[in-house]
Amino acid sequence: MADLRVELCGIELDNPIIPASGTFGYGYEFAELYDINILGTFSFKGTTREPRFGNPTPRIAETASGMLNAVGLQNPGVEKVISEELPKMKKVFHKKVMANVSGFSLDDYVYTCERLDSCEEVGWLEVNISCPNVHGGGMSFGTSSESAAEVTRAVKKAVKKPVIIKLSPNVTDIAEIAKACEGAGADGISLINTLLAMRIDLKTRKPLLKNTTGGLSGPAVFPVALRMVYQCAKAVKIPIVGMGGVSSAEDVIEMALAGATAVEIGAENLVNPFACRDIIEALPAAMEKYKIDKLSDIIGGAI
Amino acid sequence: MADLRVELCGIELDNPIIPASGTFGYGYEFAELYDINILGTFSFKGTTREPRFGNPTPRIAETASGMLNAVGLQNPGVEKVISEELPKMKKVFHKKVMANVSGFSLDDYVYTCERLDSCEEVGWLEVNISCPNVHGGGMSFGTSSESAAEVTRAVKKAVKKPVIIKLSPNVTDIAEIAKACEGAGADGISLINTLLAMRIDLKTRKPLLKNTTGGLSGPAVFPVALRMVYQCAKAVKIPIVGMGGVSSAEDVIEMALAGATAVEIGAENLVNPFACRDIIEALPAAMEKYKIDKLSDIIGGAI
Amino acid sequence: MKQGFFEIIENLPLAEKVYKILLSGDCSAITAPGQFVNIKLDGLYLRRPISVCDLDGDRLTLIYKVVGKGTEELSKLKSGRLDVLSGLGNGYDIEKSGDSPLLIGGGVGVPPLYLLAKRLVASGKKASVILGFNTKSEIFYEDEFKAIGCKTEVTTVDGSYGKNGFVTAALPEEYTHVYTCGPEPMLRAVYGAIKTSGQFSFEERMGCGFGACMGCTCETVAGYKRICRDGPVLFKEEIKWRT
Amino acid sequence: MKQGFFEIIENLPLAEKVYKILLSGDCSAITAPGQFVNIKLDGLYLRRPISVCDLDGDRLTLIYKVVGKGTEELSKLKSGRLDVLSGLGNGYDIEKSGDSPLLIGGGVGVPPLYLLAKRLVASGKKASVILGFNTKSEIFYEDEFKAIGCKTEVTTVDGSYGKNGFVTAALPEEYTHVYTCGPEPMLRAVYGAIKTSGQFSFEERMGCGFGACMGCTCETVAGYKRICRDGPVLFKEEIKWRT
Repeated sequence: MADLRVELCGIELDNPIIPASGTFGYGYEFAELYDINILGTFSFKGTTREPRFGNPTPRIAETASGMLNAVGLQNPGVEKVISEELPKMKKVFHKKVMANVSGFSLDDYVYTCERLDSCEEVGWLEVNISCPNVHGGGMSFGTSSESAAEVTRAVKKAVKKPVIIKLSPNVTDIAEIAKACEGAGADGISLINTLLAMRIDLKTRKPLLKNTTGGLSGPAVFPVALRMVYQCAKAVKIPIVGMGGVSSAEDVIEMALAGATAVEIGAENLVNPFACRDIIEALPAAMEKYKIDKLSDIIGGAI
Repeated sequence: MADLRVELCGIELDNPIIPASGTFGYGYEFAELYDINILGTFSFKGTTREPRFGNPTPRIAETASGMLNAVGLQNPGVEKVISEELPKMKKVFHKKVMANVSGFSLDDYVYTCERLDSCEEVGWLEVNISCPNVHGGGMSFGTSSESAAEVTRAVKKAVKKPVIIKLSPNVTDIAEIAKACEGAGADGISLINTLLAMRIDLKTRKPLLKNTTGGLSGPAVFPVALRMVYQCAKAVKIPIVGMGGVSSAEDVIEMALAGATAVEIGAENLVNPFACRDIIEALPAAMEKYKIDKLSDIIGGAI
Repeated sequence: MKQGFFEIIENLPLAEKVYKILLSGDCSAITAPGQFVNIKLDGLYLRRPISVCDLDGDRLTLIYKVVGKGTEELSKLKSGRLDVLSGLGNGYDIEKSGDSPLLIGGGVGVPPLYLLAKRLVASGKKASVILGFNTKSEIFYEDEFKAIGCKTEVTTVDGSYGKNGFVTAALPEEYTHVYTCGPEPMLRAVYGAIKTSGQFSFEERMGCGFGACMGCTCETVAGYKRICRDGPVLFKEEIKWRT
Repeated sequence: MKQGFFEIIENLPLAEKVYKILLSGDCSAITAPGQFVNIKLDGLYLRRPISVCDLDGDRLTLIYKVVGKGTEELSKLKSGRLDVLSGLGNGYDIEKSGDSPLLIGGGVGVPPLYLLAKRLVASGKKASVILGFNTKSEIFYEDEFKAIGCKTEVTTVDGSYGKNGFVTAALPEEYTHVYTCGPEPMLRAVYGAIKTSGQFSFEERMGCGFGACMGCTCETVAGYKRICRDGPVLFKEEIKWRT
């Protein structure tokens, strides 16, 4: 019987499948469809210090084998997340959850992480320094090794829970940034966030997204994500959560071979709400086909 | 009747369609299929100072809505290109052609550009500082503004023909590099080259490409290419040749709206050898649908 | 919400660029008129949301206009199965109708009103209908609404059929509640013209269609709402028009 | 080379994971045995190259093994049309055969030898054939080769049928020229074992299949060659094995 268990920053996951932040809300909608406790864990909607509406609509556009989004971190703010969303979430999900955090200043990151660090249902803090859809913040922290390390150091000083830094692919050398985060004390890194992209409406001759640009995700980006996971896995020793266009059990195995300890599923949840369940169910057969007994045995196997 | 003419660095093109370097050889194979003189022009196989075999095979892999290649600049070297290929090419193509040049040192670039600058059938020099598939050269020149400007300056000093710098998308800020090239005297820029990516073979647990990584092209990258063309068009005044996953007349119009004066077609030529002919034939109807009389009127229209 | 496969029984042109597709499958998740389904099409990444026009046992009728790649692909399918997410959105609340509700539809906003009208008539309400189109060639379902006993008025912007002008030109004297669906400019006009309470169905580009991605959120008096899940129907009092 | 659409007449399993598809279309671009076609499949970006097994007027027979997504998709198609680039590659030169050529095929390297055998027999040559497979369940076309009058010997690696061992275990005493197609290890073995001249058909991952992308280039004694256009068939003297 195939062994899907992996260990992510000291916490064992029943399997490596983690719905990615922003594609799974707080889990309720999916809990109506299947028991989400079959998941390794999930990363809930990105949380900021203050409530945010996010960007004006349209926020979504389609591309070949992918989609653009420019939601812009819509969320009720950390206090409401803790007082309203987490208690509701606890009713449908009984494992440790991953708290995804964004900010517009060092203080923001530290404050929001501290608040969520105090929630016992939170297992990991995924610090998003790579959101391409907000201005004066988000990605700007993730595009230089210095600022990435700075955020990491500040957050690490403030919290006890493992800190996973979510990296931007919109950089010249992602491995260098991964190393900077590791050096600053990160317990893990997750990548890739979306690729900055756009579409133009031929009828209006204006960008399709009100925000002009958005983040590309979906199978289209998988080979770029895989390359970056591979490069980072060669550069750092801390665990890597791989994501970017993963849509099948085979993709999960490919990510693991590239160096991913766990794998986040993003856009695919929006197209097939059962994607994570289907992938978890398909993994044992896929592992058998490729003669893999323990998934943890092949992490980084292609390096 | 729709007017497809555009002017690229002082030379008028009957239409903006340009097969991209490395997907059209020297034109012979396609000349057997249709009269390639219907093209705006085409950019022939990347030329280096010395002959190159390129990378070992496998050099090709498939991805969702795209492909990876790691050919590695196979070519017979500039002297053979001038003595053997160009004369043969002249028999099937009677317009000015775009000479694509790669190098591993400033000297390489200058020497090869000088040699091709002396060929009267060459209309433009497309200087590739962004090939992701060669080591110690290629892309490394295209990932910093300084080295990009340095190559541009050196080549410009040595040649009379318009110089178009082909930029890498594997950077944090492509607009900054575009500006550096403009400042150094570039007559135009072309983008995007391929996105660095990879695939892993689940059976062998090794990278599918012998070169480990390769360049991603095809419709998958179109929204990233469009965003970068848009960003560069806002940053520079010199003409931009847009490319990256263009596969239809609508894509060409979208690229033009983003700021592309001309459009290169790459991977699509490999899947549909008639792609460029089909797009040229489809453009008038598409333009009429979107109420465009002169294509040159809408360049940068979405900015 | 349910995910399932629906058989295509027929898929025929109904008016200019407008098609009617009849499907057969498990419709049990569809609980109210004004809800929509989200359809996966080969070669396209995102699903395509289409509002429910009619429902009869396992028979589901959708009417859609060819406006892009997705609807164009859909219009070519004459048989086979479709991967469908059904029972999406809140739908119209028929309890609020009063005795003589007024239904106002514009263009492809007309279809969801048909199932609503049937339900209202079935519950003994005197439903009257205004159908607005740009021109005669685009008109559909006038007879269907009349056949179920609704007083039905058609307006065309170019005056080529029925009353000349916008739907608001055909507002009757008396009605108890308004149900409407159509392009935003029409909704705004209706909002300004009606004297009663009402329910407005909105359109927005969606990612998932079931509330996960926050791709279609709008601001309302009652806070942020996801058009796909908290909508597409909003009560008149909730609406906050974007400026 | 020609691009055109071919009708699927039938597409049936032939052996373990091996299918035979019969197509109808314009085959005029196919000028030699050993050439291949390149097929576009929905949802897959690159075309899939498959060697020509047989040709009869407008009827084209291909035999392929399900090894990945593309061939798996192809095996599911039972009707409809395929976008095909035909007449790709150089093919075998039958002029060089001599009076008693030897044809050696391994696994899915067998199909291109069938049309070659027919052509050789038609031109009065005494062609004998060695077909190598891993095991009995994978064997196909033994009878077909016999039916056209070729002395045909089958070898299996596990000895479950025919001669036990590799194709080289079945080499006859006398032959004038060798034509072979199969996995590279087999080609290397044949290269080392034969006493005459020969033509070897190679496989490589291709981008375009018609010589534009340089994706499948290999080094030969005669310089760089594109397997898709200058090959897939190389003469024994040209071959430079990669170390």
